[in-house]
Amino acid sequence: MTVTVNLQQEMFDAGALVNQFTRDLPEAGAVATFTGLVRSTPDKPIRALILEHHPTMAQKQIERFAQEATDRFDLLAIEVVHRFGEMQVGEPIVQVMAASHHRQSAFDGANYVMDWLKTDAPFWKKEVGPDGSYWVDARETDETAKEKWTK
Amino acid sequence: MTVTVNLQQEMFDAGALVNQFTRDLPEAGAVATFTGLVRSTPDKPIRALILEHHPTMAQKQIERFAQEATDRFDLLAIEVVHRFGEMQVGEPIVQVMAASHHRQSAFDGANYVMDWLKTDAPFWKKEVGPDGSYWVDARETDETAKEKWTK
Amino acid sequence: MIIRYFAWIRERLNRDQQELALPESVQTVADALDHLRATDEDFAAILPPETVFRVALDDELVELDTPLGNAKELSIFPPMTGG
Amino acid sequence: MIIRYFAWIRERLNRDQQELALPESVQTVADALDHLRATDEDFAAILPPETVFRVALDDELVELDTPLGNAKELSIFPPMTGG
Repeated sequence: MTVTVNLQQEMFDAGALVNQFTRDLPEAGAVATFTGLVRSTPDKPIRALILEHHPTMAQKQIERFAQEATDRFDLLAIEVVHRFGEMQVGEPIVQVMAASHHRQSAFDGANYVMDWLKTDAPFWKKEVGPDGSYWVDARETDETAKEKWTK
Repeated sequence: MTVTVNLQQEMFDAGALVNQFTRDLPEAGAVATFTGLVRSTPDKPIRALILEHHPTMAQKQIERFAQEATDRFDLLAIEVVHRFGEMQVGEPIVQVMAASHHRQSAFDGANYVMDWLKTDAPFWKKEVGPDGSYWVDARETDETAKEKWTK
Repeated sequence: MIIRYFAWIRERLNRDQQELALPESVQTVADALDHLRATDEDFAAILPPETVFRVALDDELVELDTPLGNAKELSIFPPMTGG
Repeated sequence: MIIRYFAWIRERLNRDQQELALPESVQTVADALDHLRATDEDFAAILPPETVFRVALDDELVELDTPLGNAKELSIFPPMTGG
């Protein structure tokens, strides 16, 4: 049972991470992966994303969510990679990978960490758009997403 | 909105598929991936897995589940790769990738397809163990997993 | 009509498909299975009515009381265990 | 005590941290914020009591009534928008 959390400024290769994560888990029948990407949509175009973070607090918080997910869903391994700094459209921001014997716990483990990450990990998004850059507001739906785990 | 379903005997590279899938989706903020692997556990060791399938029916069924997931969860794209034939421990069997604007629909899309796949796609597992090979029985929990989507 | 067999049913019957001319009286999937049981000892022994198996007509899962209609293929197989 | 600021709060205050000697009477997070408002005009203008922000003591999210205890760092930041 391994919990790995990496905060890094550098770009990462989503697929390479999946393969690396999976390689040493002969007992894992199921791997669920979530990749969050910088997106630009026609109604809200952006050029880049700047992600500010609280380094020591982020590391501790994410390790805690990952450990909680491991215990709760009986995961074989979990890995979280989260970037900070400036990123371009299409680049990955975050990746969560959860391995388990069974598919539902792998899905739930990755989903659980993402829900908490969105609301409780100390990261702040600044979008760089055509009319300048602005801080993103916290979304109500992220708070409600978290509640499903306390039911 | 693209639905891609590939049934193949050859091994696939889980990470390369993730990267390929993600590359042409600048609007996708979220990609959820499920990878099912051949597993061997100490209490139930196997040497290999043989997966028999009904080719035309499998293709049609999986395309239908994938299309349903796309409509239901408003996915930007979904791709399913499912192998048949003989596979070794640690090799991937199936991969489902769902892309969306938002993380929950990406998770739900991949999860939905996997639940239906397990029970309704015409594949049959034969495990090759130390004492010969045997067909795997259908599991009750797979039937109940499906029910969560009809609530 | 083509009858196709899969997994342990295919193995135990020792064939993966067969062509079968069905009499007029055979209207539904259940009729076809009864006809096979009546005319084929192996089939009757391996797939008695209480066996748990599924059937598809031309790639669509169907029930026992589904009419054969113009279907070209009847597939007989155990519950699926894919994914 | 070190006070650290993040995101738009850091930008508007135009500093990312400051060292602060707190008087004995300052016992809780709320006391520290009140002290900052009383002694720092910029802080008072940018972080009035009705602002929505969060606080952490030594990397742990805390409430306004949490005692400062032996904490070395107080972090002040907007609601998180990560992931």
